[in-house]
Amino acid sequence: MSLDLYFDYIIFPILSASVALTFIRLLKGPGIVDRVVALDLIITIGIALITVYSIRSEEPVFLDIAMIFALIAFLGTIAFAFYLDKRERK
Amino acid sequence: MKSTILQAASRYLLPILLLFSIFLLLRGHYYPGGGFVGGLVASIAFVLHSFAHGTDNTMKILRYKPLSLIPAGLGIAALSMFLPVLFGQPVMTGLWINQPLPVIGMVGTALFFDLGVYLVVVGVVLTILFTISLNTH
Amino acid sequence: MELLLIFLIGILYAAGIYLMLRRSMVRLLLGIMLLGNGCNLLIFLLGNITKGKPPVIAEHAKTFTDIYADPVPQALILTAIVISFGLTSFAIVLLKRVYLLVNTDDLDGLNTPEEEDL
Amino acid sequence: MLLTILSGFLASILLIPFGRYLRFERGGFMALLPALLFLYLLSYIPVIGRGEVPFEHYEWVPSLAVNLDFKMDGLSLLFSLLITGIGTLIFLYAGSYMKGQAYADRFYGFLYLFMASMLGLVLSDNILLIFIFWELTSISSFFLIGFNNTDPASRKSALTALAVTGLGGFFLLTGMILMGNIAGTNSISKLTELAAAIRADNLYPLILSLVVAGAFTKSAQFPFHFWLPGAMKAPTPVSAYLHSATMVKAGVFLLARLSPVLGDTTAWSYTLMTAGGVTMLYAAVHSLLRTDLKGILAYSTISALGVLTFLIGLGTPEALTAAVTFTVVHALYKASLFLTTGIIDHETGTRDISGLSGLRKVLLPVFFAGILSALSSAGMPLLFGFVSKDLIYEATLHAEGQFAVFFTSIMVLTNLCLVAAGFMAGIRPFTGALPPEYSGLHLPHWQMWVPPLLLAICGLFFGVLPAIAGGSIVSPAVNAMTPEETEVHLKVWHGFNTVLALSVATLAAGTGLYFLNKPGIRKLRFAERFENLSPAAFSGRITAGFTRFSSWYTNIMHNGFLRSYILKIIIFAEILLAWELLGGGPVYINFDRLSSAGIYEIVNILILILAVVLTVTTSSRLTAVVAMSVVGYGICLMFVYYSAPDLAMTQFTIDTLTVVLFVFVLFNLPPFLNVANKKIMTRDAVVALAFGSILSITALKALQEPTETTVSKFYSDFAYTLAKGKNVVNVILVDFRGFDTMFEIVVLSIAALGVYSLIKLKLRPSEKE
Amino acid sequence: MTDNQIITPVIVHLFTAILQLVFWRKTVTQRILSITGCLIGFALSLNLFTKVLQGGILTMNAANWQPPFGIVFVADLLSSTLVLLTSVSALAVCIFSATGIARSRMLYGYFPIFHFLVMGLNGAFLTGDIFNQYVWFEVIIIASFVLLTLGGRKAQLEGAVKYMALNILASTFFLTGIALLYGITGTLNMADLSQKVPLVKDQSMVNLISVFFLTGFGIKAAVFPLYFWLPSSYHTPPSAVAAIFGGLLTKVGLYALFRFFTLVIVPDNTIRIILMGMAVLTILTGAFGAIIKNNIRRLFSYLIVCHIGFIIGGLGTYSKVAFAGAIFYLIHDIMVKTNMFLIAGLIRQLRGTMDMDRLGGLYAGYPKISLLIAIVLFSLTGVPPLSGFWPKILLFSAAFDTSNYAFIGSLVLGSFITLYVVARMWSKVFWKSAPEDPPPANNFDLLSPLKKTSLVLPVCILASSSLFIGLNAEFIARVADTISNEMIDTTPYIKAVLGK
Amino acid sequence: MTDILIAIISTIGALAILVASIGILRMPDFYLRLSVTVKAGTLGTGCLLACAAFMFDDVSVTTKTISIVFFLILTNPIGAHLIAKTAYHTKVEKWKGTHIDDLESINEKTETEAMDKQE
Amino acid sequence: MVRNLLMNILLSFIWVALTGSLYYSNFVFGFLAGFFILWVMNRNETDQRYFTKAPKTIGFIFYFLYEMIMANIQVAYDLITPKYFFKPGIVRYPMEARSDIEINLLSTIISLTPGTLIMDISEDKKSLYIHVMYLKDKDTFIAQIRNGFEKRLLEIMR
Ligand code: NA
Ligand code: NA
Repeated sequence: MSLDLYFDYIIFPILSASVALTFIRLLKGPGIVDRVVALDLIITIGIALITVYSIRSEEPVFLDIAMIFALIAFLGTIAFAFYLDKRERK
Repeated sequence: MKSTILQAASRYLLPILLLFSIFLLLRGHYYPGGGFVGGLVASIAFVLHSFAHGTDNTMKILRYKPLSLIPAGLGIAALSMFLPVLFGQPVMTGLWINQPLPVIGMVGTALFFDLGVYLVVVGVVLTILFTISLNTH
Repeated sequence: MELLLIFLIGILYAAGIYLMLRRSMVRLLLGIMLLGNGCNLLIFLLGNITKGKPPVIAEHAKTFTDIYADPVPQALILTAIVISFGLTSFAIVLLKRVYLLVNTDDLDGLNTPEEEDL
Repeated sequence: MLLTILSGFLASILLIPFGRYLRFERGGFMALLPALLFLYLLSYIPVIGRGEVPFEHYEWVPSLAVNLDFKMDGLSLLFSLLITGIGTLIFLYAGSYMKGQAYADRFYGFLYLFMASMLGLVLSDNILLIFIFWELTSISSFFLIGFNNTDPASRKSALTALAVTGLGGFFLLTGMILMGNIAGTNSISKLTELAAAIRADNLYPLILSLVVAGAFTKSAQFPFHFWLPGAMKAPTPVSAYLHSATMVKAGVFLLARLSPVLGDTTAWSYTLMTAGGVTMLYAAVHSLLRTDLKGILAYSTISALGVLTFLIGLGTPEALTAAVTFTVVHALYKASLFLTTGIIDHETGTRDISGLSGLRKVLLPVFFAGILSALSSAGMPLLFGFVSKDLIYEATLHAEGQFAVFFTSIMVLTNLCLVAAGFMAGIRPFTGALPPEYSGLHLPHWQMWVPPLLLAICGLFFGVLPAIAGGSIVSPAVNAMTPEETEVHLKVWHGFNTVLALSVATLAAGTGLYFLNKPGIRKLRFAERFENLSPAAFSGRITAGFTRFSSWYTNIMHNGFLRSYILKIIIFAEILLAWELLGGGPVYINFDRLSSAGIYEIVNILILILAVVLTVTTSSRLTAVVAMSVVGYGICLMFVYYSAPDLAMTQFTIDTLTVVLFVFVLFNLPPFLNVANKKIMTRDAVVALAFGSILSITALKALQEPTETTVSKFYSDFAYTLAKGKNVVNVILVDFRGFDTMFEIVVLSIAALGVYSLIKLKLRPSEKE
Repeated sequence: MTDNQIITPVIVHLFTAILQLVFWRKTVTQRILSITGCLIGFALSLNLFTKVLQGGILTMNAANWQPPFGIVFVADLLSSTLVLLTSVSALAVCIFSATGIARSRMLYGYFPIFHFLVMGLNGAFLTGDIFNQYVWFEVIIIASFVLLTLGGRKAQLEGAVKYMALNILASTFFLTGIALLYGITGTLNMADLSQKVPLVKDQSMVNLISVFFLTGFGIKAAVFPLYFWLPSSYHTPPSAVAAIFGGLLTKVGLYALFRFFTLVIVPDNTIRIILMGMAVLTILTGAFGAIIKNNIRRLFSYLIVCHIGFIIGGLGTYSKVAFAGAIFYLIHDIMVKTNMFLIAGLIRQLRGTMDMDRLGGLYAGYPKISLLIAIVLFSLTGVPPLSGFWPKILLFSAAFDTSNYAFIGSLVLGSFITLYVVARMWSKVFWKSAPEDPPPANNFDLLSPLKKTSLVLPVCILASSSLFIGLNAEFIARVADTISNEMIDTTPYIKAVLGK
Repeated sequence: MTDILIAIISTIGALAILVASIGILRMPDFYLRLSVTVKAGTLGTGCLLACAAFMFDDVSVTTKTISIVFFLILTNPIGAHLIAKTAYHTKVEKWKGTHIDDLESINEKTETEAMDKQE
Repeated sequence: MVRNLLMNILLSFIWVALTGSLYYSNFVFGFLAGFFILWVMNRNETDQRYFTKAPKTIGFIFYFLYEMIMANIQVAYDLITPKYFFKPGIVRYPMEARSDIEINLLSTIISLTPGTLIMDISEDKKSLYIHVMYLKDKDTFIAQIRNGFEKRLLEIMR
């Protein structure tokens, strides 16, 4: 079994399943914080997916995207935290 | 909302993000990146800082109003667009310095144009976000 | 894959329009954003999608040696994304201002009777 | 001829804005211009008499076949003499009448404008040029009727007059253009040559009805007559000039002018005669019911116009001769009567005949003018009116077969009323005992009483010597209307015949009617009882109904609800798209052109779809924002999978920033509005899904089209070699299509400025605009 | 052949705006810059217009890339005429703004955004690339949003929300159309599209695409049943802004419709019939609306809608004469509609309201201004020989040629109602005596002569343009005729752009 | 040899991510979910990035992967911390099994202080 | 210390330049070689921190990775099995770390280990509030952190 097939039939499905599971949490909630955390995890898994995709298509260029993800994804989380905190204080 | 951790983190995230944005700007012609993304990342750097330290403090770092970046950026972009006319070329024609510079590579009007884009994007995003946050909190 | 994308695009348009038909201003905005996304994907799809071959010329090459994705739709979408960002941000702030004036999220509250004209 | 017309326009253009720097007490000198023009036009009499038709041609808008073509034939001469001749007297009269009035200068300006337009109208040899002047007369009339603009009734009348004549004008324009299109020329002379072809055209009935509608509105034919009595709100010189002697005759003129082109068909005759017949009788009866002098005159004018229309419709050379003669006659006596009425009004302050009597004792010359005119209108022998009445009866009696009696009898009936009406206006105020309150009246300035007297004397002069008018004016005018040469001999005495008998009978019966008819408030009431059925009331109801409908329609369409607008737009697009889709044949899918899907793509798309659904259905705003971000990030991953790293980066950063923005803005917003109405939601869902489906099918169809890659190949080939970049997307953005980028950052900048101003700018209360 | 002067009317406004941003909050400098910029813009566009009139179509290949690869700017007679008219309107409006716009608005970027808007309009007229046209449209939209909301009064914001939502919807339709068009032809250059569209295998696809453009442009042009944003918003912003909106915004949509449906896609019968139906209903809708409105600007808004129907009818008739008529009307309409809103602003300055019931006595109080306004009103109603009259001849002729009686009927009705409502307005605003309790007037009489001039001069400029159009109808008719030739036969355009 | 290494590391990474996603779905309260997900996610992604570094065997790629991991380590905990803090402040419920809460007393104290000040 | 680090990096670049191959293994080899040379050169200097801390840092990274993986496995096991074994709690942890950078690093590291999560920092920046998943005993936990992560970290930092 070559590495390509391994990625295609093992790694990708696992990651996809993970995104799907995480998304279920996002759908279910119950609180907004749960959704935010689910979103954060989805982005993290997204980074993983991009990495694997980059390996699979032998294009290191995609890692640049992962880099941006890694650097600024948490800004959304911070924004939500900021918002919830503000709302609480009101 | 005060968080020591965030404050401390933003202190080193700000330069990292800014450096990263310049990196994106300069390499845009060769790899994914460019003025837009560069500008967006740079503005995110300041937004992050403002989350941690409050917008007023971020404005102090910036020294100039972000609004003033807009004419600066537009001016640079417009001039690099217009420069070729002085050489009898149609507007927007690329003019290049013959020898590549180290690190940056080929330097031409395209790069200045991208720089203009970068500045405008920073100016715009910060103007929008800071105006809102300064006037509603 | 294209079929799935087409389906998604249809959903995005439908959802965008459905939200725009609601009374809430926030939903109106969300609808606009969904429509924008749908439109971008449509451009993308119709530019013929290519997997894993970004339109970036290799390190030592002068032109493409392999197949590559069509760069034109990408450039168009980039422009469209940035433009809709500008519009959206303005719209979001407009929404806020409107709220401050009429104190409701209800678009139906935006009908000042004619007598109150300027 | 051009100069003749332009002089008036020039005078008006100078007077209207700058007149007030020209300080004068009496405007009598204003009559100088029309007088000069009159004298100049007189010089054409011998020319026309020789059978020449002077013609002038100046290019104006040749592309639209509108040129300054002027033709002086008998008809034009007749009318232009009336316009300038009566105009001279009117200006003289107005000079005194308007003395001391504010804005008298402007008044003269509009009057000049009118005169010049009228001259242009009668001299034009181009149907569109005629229309141009036609409209100008409407406009100047509007300003003149509304001259006393602080009076609501005056304004209302002006508006009604403009509305009716304006509507007619548009019909006329349409008819003219259609006629010009069919014939391929706008020149009346050429149209006359092509008359047969025009009458044979399928569209002839349409042309006829449009032109006639225009003419009828202007000439106040039933049922469009109702604006004319209202127009009497204008200062009396205007009533005399526009609404009796000249402008209202423009319609008659037009019919006369076009009768060689459109006339001589049954449709033409029936239309004109029916309208004319109804009008003359209806208005004549009405004139007897009025107590207001001007009202009487207005209705008798309408009736006279009906007579003219009727005669033109009759169309025989005799009828046309009668029409031309009657035009002159009517102009003379009606203008005179209006002017005497004006003097009475000016001196006594009332026009109600029930309160007026014995004025001959104080206003003797005016009395002479009045009685002469009234008698002329009655057809008293030795006055010009007699000649015309003879001609009219002759014409009706000679009508084809069984109609002769019928036509003659309605004509007699009409005339009989008109006799009485003429006496009421011209004689009654002067006879009887003078009420004491009027005993101190003085004769006004000569500029006021000389003109009516002069007009009346003219009637006497032509009545005694009709051949002068007949040879010099009437004959050429009649000949301009008929294809064959017609001999016209106006005579005082035709011998004893049916016509004479009828004339005498009319006069006698009319006089009797005059003595029997005591107009008073009771009769007026009686007339008003039928007001509901009158065209005026009818048009009022139409207007009201129209306004109600407009209001209903506008509020239905533009109801203030954004979602209803969007719904309408989407449904519109959907119907069109569905129509085109159905017309385009079946959609097939070429699976060879499609690519396979990996598990990660499928999962991604599924999540995207679910996220979209969540965005739509969630009742929490924040959840919607989160779901929206999932959509954005999901699309971002699609961009990664399909080789668009730049897009992925941009989409991601922008999505994140949008979240930040939303969060900045959202937190003090009111709760998410959740108004659930199942029915509406279902409807909207159906509409939205239909649109989505149509779009999907369209996209699918588009995918089947083979891809053309010349452009993108060019970019890829030359990105490095010519534009020195390797990231082709970026090269496109900053070089190949740099213009897009340049102005998209402008969009961003404007958005930022907009946000800045939206938040910070607070207008001060004093700042209105 | 590539010629930089095509783009100068765009560039001059770009640089003016940037300079004004540099002089942010310096209102005097901004005013001077604005008027200077508009004057230069006028000179440049006049120059462009004469060049094109004499020498035919000019093109400029941006960045020196051969079309269809780069973005090309094309000045044919249609676009250069519209650019010229835009410059005239812009000049008038910017002079008016110098006094007519509140200082606070100037402090927050009124002038730069105004120039961006004008730049966008010029760009939209000149570009030969369909996606680039999208960008210009967005520049126009966002600039108009900002101008519409500038000041943030309640009515303004209410109008802006509707304006925004519907215009963004329009952009979405437009962009969707572009996507589909690129998908089937692989090009964005309009001349190139013109050649490639007929080669598309599935022509039903072309028809479908034309619906998207029809809807998108139709919304922008405010035709029935897509016009709703216009009467929702035009009565809300300051009059100077409304003037540029009223004169030019919908015209850009009309321009796009004309350009698209003559050059890029020749519409099939369905689309033509639809266009015709839209035209008729647009006229009626506008007319019905105008009849019931009592506020001057609301009235004008509906009149705009009504007259858009005239122009669209010209497109729907799809003949050379009809095109000429529509273009002539367009030329007239830009001048007049801009002026109408300036007049509304002037009335507002004089009397502090635009409600006809609360107005009155202007004829007595300001006779000269009233007469000046009368000229404009008569031009609007098409009283001959003023500018609105001439195009109607062409439109009627064209409609008769195609036996289109519905169009003729609606033209008559529309013209009549225009005449009626304008006369009624004249009667109410100018003739009627001022009401007993007049609203607090703006102190026009207290303004300095310079300021008074800056309010009246623009109306004069535009009124004389109208007079020029009316009295030199031959010249305009020739221009319109040449333009309609360009529309019927697009080969010169294609040759100029693609060189083949 | 490298292939096997890559296979192992990538499996670890993928499994870690799976753990994270199962965690976020199964954990009974918000804090526990957060606790699991951020770290497992980071670990998994880190492993996969390491795979990429091995795979491409290129300095530029390696530096890139290292910096990505670095950024992840830098940013993820901050996000987690902030959202946890907010959740606590906004009184997101804790699982019933949470037996010690040192923060609760502190918060109560500050709240009463604030109330005192107001009075 | 920084001088040594920079020197070391410089040496590795020189190595890369000399060999002309830009693969990371080459760079790592250059770095190790440089480290060795520097260590040899600096044996007589007083400031030896660089040479002790560098290996310690690497050791710390491995320790951290080990902890992380172990903790992950523990959580994973817990998740896969139907029954939950955890006993969560929020603990106040008095830090020894003082400077911002130390606090940050410590909190980052604690956050990254499954089972622990920083909830808050006290106003005086002296204690951390940590959410712990498997909190059998508070003091044991505190000691564990103190002797584990914090001690190692401070060794490197100070
Ligand atoms: Na880029
Ligand atoms: Na360039």
